[in-house]
Amino acid sequence: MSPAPAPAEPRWSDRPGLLACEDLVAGYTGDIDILRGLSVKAWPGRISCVVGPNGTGKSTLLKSLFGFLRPSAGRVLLGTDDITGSPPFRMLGLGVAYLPQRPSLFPHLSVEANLKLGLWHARPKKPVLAERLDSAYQRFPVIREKRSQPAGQLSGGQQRQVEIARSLMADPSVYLIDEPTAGVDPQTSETIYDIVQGLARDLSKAVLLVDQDIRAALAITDYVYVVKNGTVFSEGERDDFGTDTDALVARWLYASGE
Amino acid sequence: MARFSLSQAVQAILLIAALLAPLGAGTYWIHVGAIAWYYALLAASWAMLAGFAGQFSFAHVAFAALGGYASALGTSLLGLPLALSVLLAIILAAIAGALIGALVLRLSGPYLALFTLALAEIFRMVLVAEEGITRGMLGLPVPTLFAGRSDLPYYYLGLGLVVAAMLAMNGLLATRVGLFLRAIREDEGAARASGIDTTRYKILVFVVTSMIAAVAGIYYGHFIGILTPNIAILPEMGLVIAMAVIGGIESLPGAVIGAVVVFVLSEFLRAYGEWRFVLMGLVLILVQRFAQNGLFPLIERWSRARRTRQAGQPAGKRHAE
Amino acid sequence: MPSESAAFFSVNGLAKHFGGIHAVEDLSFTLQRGEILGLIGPNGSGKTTTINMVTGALKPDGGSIEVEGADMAGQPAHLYARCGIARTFQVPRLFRRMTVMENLIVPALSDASERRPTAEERARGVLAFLRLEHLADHYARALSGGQQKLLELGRALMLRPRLLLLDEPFAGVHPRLLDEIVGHIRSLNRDGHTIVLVDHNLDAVRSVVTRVLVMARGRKIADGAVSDVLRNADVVRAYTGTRMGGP
Amino acid sequence: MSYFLLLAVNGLVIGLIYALIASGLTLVFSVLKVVNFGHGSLYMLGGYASYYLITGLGLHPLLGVAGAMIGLFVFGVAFERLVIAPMYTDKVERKDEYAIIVTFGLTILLTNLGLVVFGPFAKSPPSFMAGVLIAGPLILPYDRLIAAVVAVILLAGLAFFLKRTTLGQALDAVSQSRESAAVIGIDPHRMYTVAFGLGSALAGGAGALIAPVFALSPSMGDLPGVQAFIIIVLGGMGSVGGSIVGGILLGLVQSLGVGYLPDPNRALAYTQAFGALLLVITLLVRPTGLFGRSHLRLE
Amino acid sequence: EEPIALGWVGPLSPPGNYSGGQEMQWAVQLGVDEINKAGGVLGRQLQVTYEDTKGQPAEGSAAAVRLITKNNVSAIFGEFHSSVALAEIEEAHKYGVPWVGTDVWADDVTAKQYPEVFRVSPANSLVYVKAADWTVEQGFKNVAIIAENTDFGQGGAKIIASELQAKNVANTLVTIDLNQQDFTPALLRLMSQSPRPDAIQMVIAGQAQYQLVKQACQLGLAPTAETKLIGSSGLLQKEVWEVTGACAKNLLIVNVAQPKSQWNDKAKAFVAAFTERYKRAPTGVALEAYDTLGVVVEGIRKAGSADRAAIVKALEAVKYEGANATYNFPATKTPAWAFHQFMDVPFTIIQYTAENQSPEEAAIVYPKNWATTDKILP
Ligand SMILES: Nc1ncnc2c1ncn2[C@@H]1O[C@H](COP(=O)(O)OP(=O)(O)OP(=O)(O)O)[C@@H](O)[C@H]1O
Ligand SMILES: Nc1ncnc2c1ncn2[C@@H]1O[C@H](COP(=O)(O)OP(=O)(O)OP(=O)(O)O)[C@@H](O)[C@H]1O
Ligand SMILES: [Mg+2]
Ligand SMILES: [Mg+2]
Repeated sequence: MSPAPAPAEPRWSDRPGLLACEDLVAGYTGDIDILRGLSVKAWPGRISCVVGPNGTGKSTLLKSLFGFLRPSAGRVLLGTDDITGSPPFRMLGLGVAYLPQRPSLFPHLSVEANLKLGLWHARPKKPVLAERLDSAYQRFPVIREKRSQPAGQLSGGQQRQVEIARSLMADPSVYLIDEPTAGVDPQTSETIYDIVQGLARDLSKAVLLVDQDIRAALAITDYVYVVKNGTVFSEGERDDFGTDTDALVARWLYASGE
Repeated sequence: MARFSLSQAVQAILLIAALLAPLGAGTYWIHVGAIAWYYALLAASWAMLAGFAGQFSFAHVAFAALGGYASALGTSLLGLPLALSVLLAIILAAIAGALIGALVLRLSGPYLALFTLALAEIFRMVLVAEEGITRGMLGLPVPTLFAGRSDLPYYYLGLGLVVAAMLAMNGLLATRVGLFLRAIREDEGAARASGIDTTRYKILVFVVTSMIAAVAGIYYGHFIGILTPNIAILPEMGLVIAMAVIGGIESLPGAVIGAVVVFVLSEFLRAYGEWRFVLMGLVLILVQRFAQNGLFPLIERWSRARRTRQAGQPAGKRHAE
Repeated sequence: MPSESAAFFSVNGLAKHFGGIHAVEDLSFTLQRGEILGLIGPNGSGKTTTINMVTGALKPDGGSIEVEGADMAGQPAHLYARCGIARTFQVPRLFRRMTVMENLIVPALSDASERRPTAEERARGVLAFLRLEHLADHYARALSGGQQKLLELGRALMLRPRLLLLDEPFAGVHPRLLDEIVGHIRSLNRDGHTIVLVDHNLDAVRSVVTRVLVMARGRKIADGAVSDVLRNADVVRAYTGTRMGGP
Repeated sequence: MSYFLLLAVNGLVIGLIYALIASGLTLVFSVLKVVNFGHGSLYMLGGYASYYLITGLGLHPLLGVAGAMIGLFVFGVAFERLVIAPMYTDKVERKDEYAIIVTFGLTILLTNLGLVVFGPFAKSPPSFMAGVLIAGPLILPYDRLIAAVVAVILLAGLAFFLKRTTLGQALDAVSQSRESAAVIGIDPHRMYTVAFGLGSALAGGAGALIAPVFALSPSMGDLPGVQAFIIIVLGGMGSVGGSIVGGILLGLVQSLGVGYLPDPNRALAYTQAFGALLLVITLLVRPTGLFGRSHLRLE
Repeated sequence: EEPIALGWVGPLSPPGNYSGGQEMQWAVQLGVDEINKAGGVLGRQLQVTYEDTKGQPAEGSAAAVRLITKNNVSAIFGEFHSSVALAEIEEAHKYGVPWVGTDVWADDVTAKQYPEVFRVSPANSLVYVKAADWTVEQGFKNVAIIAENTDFGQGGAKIIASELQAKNVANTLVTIDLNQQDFTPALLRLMSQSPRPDAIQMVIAGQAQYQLVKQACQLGLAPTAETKLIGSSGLLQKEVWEVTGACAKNLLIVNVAQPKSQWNDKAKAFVAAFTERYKRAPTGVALEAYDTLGVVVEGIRKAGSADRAAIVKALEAVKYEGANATYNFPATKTPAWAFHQFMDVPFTIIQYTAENQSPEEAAIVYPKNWATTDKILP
């Protein structure tokens, strides 16, 4: 696992990603492919962002990377080894965490129990658990006061916060994040984007971010994929597009809008 | 239309087959067929209740018992003319159905299922215990409808009832009611938010299906000539469910086919003596094990072809959603 | 622009408690016919609970809900829908094993006078606008996250609502489409529909509404013209934070 | 007074056995979401298993119970792996309904296989401990006492297992959301297997415990099967504590009902109805049973 | 020469009483093999088709129709549950097929007076009147009747109750569910009565009876000095000792078979053969079943053909000495149930006087002429 980003030579797109997929083809029914030969990479210490209109296959991409969908063609690589089609419940053990777009809490368990389950696979010792819990509460004060309530009784945004906190409990090397701030209030979104940025910058995690809040996402992204109809429509370094965010947002919007 | 249903053509062919079957079949198979219609009525109406409206009721065979006993007692105890007591029995079932429908309004899933099971058991025990009226396990004799030894009249009566019930239910489901029932099954809250008076339709579906179950029970009683509380035991309910599900819980004709196939199968297995029910159980298990989408992979595949044309086919695994 | 007509919808001292939690406390506001209100506040401030109450999904523990003078508090949800109060759910609650088209015509047909062909006609219109025509025959559960939110919105529109309550319609929607929805909401409003918009995307909210009501911990902390309210120090502290604060 | 005491104690003891059967059923239901029609026949199987272990291998009766539980666990695991698990593939729609057929088939299969293999005549293994405990007004056969005590131990163990162990937590997680469990690294299918195995073991244990108290017959599971359904809903789905309370309640209601209802004939004829009635009333007041989790959706 | 087709019906699986059914079927199989080995009937072999009727009337009528129309049987015999029998005789009557009942006690079976229907087993009115009279003779003052909630139980119990009423002996009637296994509360209730019942009469065919015996004895209720326990023939199966242990000692049992002392050679031979083949002693039910077959065969012999109508005629005139009794079927029409009903069914009341005793060794307390003792224990 290579540490923080090195000089821009050679181009990142040519460097091996920590998590990468090549020409991925996947779908939900036998005969319709949602992903039509998609290739993306996530590098340690960097944030790769996938944007595109609704229903192009962004979440499907993450599902197939995480093993919920078995690709009909193409490979998924973690480091050098091929993990194509390995079942989802193995992934966290392999060091890949996933924040789904749909709610994924256990509604009847208390918030705290939900958070603890984030470390279930590691069978943690009590102190470790306590320490992680504490940092989670540090980050999201709201859920501290709710920690003994069933997660299903939280508001939508509060639940999203719990989910994010839960996926931060473990210490994987790759994060797959789908719409982290949908339904989250502005202040908390800021926090969340800061956290995601921190994951890459300070902890040199590889992050693959799917987001519709393009403006906010671009602010922290290093590399961008524009997906359209299940293929990469265009990709490139965030910086290659200069500093004028509006201009490039416009460009991508144009690119990915129909 | 994402859920599958047999095409009109297929249904027509099956109906003709059913009409002509007695010509080929011997007396005995006609008798079997006549009983099969009883299960067909139950399975189909239960499929509507559980498959469409999502009301997974275990009280369905109890309604058959209610109908059968009510009409039999009407004639024997109150001395009413047959037609009248049949009518009263059906009305009684409708009222009871409405009542249960109202009672289970707040219940869902397993709670609804077991609530209805409990009611059914209570009713069965009343039939057993109040033998002063029902003659308990001695069985309540029911006058036969047709003179002569042939079962043909019953066969065609049963078939007629099945067809009528199918027309009635499919007719109802074809209207907006069918749509509302499925909406309620999917998400009651959202259905209400869409302006549907869920209470009304939940009660309605209980009433309709209960009436059909009652009709089945009445028919059965008159055919067999005697009713015992055992027609409402849990295994009977399980059998009906198995029939409906094998046939495709969301297809009424499918349920009818399921009923006929399962019942006729169990008759075939008679030949195996003590092993009969062992094999029966084995078959049920193996069917699910190997023909995983029910007895009619053909229908399934055919419907999948339609569905995938619409790409509505869900990703099987829930977590792929 | 709020019309001059008398209060069309008014809520008084509305309250909802879950055990010890005061989800909503003494909330009052009125809506003129044709008004469009932004309802904002931090996570857990009581927005969804409020919507649940004013659409009959939740029984209020106190307070009144008056529609054209008639108190509807405690009425079943379908009556609200019948009298033209439609809502969307924050997390889509679609009829998952029904097709997209069926999802849309259900609310339409709940009006006995509506015929199926006309309903489907309208539905196609809505689908076209939401860019979902090609999915008309899909199971709703086969839609992407964003598409589900769109369908949720479409279903509410099919009720021909007089009052439309949108719970975070923009979350997870592509910016391009978002702009169009904003445009559509404006045009609905122009046609006299009264609208309550809940969302955390302040730029979007700002671009639609003239008036915002801010909630925090179940209480109303501000209510007024967008520009003033968003400058309000409490609001900045409680909600908007620094980055998105200010006009 | 002593009359009441006798009735109550008897009800309590029987109730605990009920609770044991029910806890297995509720486990299977809450994790697999399958209404297990076969549970009663697994209970029957457990009874015979211990019978043959004791009479055949000459094991101590209590060891027979343990053996039966192990045997049934293995059976449950094998059955789940071979028959139920394959249905949880992407190809199959409406798995839960289909699984019902499988369990229904299972119960027909086992009951009638039992008839063929074990024969139709009653069997009864030797007592855990012959004789009757007579303490003051109390009359309690030792077999029942022992059965109840063991049941309590097993139930306590189960409760601990579900609440305190990682495997238990995983089961609870899967019972609430199959997909979310996978996200945090829990293999749902393994949990199905574990749950079904445990459920079978508990049913078998109950059958083995009851064997010396009553007698074995191929259809002995029919009634307890229904009772168990009533109990798990009475107590509230997926709550072991619930099934314990539910079981005891049922036992008490039946015992006292029979003991005190005015018309002795009806009192006995309606024994089974009391539980059902109790359930109906409970659900009308509390739609999710006594300790059931009220329905929460993610929102 | 093709074999003669006969049909046997009876419960072999739940919810029927399969243990009784099984014993009946075994007895018939034994008889059939004997007859066939001896060259069959009218020089033709017997071929019996066995139908499991599960104690479900629908199964019964289906089975009957199947036997009649597919297997083309000359006669149907057997059955254990009156409710099922009532469904079967409808079909038998429709098709004019002789039907001979083995162990169906409800009066209605013969009361319908169908010419095709004959009954080897006693009718409830026949036996339980005697049983009741005996209890009266014994001077019991306060009898509790526990009946299973089936045709057999409720039928029998009613008759006893009314008979006791007539002789104004106090009695309580309670009905039990056969699937149930714990009767402690009910027994406690009887115990709490004052005065305690001095006799408990069980009218139960199923195995529930074992539980009653065991639990009554564990509670110290019965059989004891102050309370006698009287059961039905199910208790003759050897399992009674395995299930109830010592509790069955001093148990009184109403038996519809002759005492060993009265056995003819047929009976001795049958008991020997049955025990030898099935590793268990036959009970009254088995003897009845064996004789039912005998009766049918005798009918065929007399008729000189396998023709259904002919057999019916022949049976009306038949006088056949079986293992258990010498059978004939009078056409007397009053009381209604007496029609085609074998009247002098052997009927004894025995008492186990030692543990693990077999019914043959048990003491006979009724009737006088067969009694081996005049006082009942303890
Ligand atoms: N469970 C499913 N079964 C069948 N088809 C599905 C399923 N989920 C998604 N699809 C289809 O796959 C396509 C891509 O879905 P996906 O969720 O990947 O879109 P997305 O890019 O995440 O969109 P959004 O930004 O709205 O989340 C959609 O058109 C949808 O119709
Ligand atoms: N069923 C419930 N049981 C207990 N507490 C609840 C329940 N539903 C909501 N709450 C609480 O009520 C408060 C308000 O919730 P609500 O969903 O209205 O917030 P919201 O404003 O919609 O937040 P968000 O912006 O995250 O959607 C929250 O603190 C939540 O925890
Ligand atoms: Mg998505
Ligand atoms: Mg909300």
